Amino acid sequence: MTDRISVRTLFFGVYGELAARREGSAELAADSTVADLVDSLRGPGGLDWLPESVVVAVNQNYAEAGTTLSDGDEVALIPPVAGG
Amino acid sequence: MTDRISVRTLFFGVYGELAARREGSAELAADSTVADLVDSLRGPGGLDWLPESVVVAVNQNYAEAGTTLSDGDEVALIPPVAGG
Amino acid sequence: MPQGSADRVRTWITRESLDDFAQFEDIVGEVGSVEDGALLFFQGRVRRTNRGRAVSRLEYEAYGEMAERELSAICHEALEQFDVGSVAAAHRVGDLALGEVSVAIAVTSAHRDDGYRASRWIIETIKVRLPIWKHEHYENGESHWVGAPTPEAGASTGGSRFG
Amino acid sequence: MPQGSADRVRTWITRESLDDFAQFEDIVGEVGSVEDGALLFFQGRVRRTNRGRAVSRLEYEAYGEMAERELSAICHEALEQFDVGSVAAAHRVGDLALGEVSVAIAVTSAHRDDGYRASRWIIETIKVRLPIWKHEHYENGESHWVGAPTPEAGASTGGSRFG
Repeated sequence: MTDRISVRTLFFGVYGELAARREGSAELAADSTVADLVDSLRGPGGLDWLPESVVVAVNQNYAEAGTTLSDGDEVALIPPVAGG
Repeated sequence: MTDRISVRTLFFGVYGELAARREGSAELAADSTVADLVDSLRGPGGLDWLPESVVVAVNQNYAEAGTTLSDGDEVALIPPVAGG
Repeated sequence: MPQGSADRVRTWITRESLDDFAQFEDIVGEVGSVEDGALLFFQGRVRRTNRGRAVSRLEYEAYGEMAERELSAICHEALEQFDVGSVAAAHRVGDLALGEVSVAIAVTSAHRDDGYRASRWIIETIKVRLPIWKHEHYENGESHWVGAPTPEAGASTGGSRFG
Repeated sequence: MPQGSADRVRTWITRESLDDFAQFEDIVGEVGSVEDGALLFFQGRVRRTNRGRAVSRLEYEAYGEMAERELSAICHEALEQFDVGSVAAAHRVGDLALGEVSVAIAVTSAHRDDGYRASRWIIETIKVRLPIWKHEHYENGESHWVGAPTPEAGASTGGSRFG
């Protein structure tokens, strides 16, 4: 039996609208990366509209695609920001 | 008998301090220019400290050395400005 | 006499109005000093016309805690990069009407050049880093998330890997 | 709807305090519009340290009527040169204490780049054109007209023609 981790997912701005949810959770294999999570979100019946280079924050810091996730992480999908 | 004109002279900032007066008047030949006035002010016992390129305003507009003066003009000697 | 960096920065994300100059005047009074010869105060406001469309109102959504942290980080970076005395910056979230202030930045500095440059750098950096999104509502009833790809464009690039 | 240039500029030279932000907030409310997405407010203040000397107070002398006209002319030129909505600018004269505001400039514009550039252009132009002189008084009791040649330097170039 493989070790699994669970992460909390957040969808902001237009992503929240397109995903029809602002929050969710995902189960992943241990040692999964940000890229693995995004791929699983894009999977069959999923968020196939997510752009190629989606910006992600892990625990409220901008993160690279290769960043390894840990159980309990908060992962936010960040559409193009438009403050100011 | 030559036509004469009379102009009002104003000395601002450090010029007022060095000239020991803020206002004065000068009598000049008709058709005198700004440069003629400045030369007469610099004359014997006069304001020999006036710099080579003194800035002058005639009737509250910056004026060139060659500007011809008229009777009753207000001529201000403008030291380096330092507003702001 | 020497002030720590923390004493010279104030930042916040808020649902309350930022329209009033007075709150920034008060902060500058607290964090500025008589060594500051210049104050630069910038306000971004909801403009009626954006890219040719008539805006009726705006909605700003923020990733709240991250936005607080990023805004503070940006202003502390400004204090390190520019010769400025103090920085105060705030960003609105929620519903904004036309003319309301969405972002305000006050910078004090010994010399004005540093103030102009720091103020400009802060607003430009906010626009690329602060996790805040703008939902524009138009007079014709439509709305748009500013900067978002259209759904078609999104679909055409979806499903592939990170670039 | 279209406003004349005169309706969008306010300038004055004054012995009264300019420290309060509120008077500029009021003016911007009068002359600005909902087409302005940016407001830039600049204050120049009396700084304690100038060129390494400890300033105790300042005295500004103005060529009153000419200063009024030049300040108005500068701001109208800004309105022509930059894409800005409104401009308000004021300059103090008389005695100023440390920390007091000597000059204040408010610019509103549709886009922030025009506001930053116009604000900066106005203060730089004020500094070269406005007929106002600054008499700095120092803590050691000395004083100096800023920008003035020293008496010795003046004497050495005096007596000759225009350059």
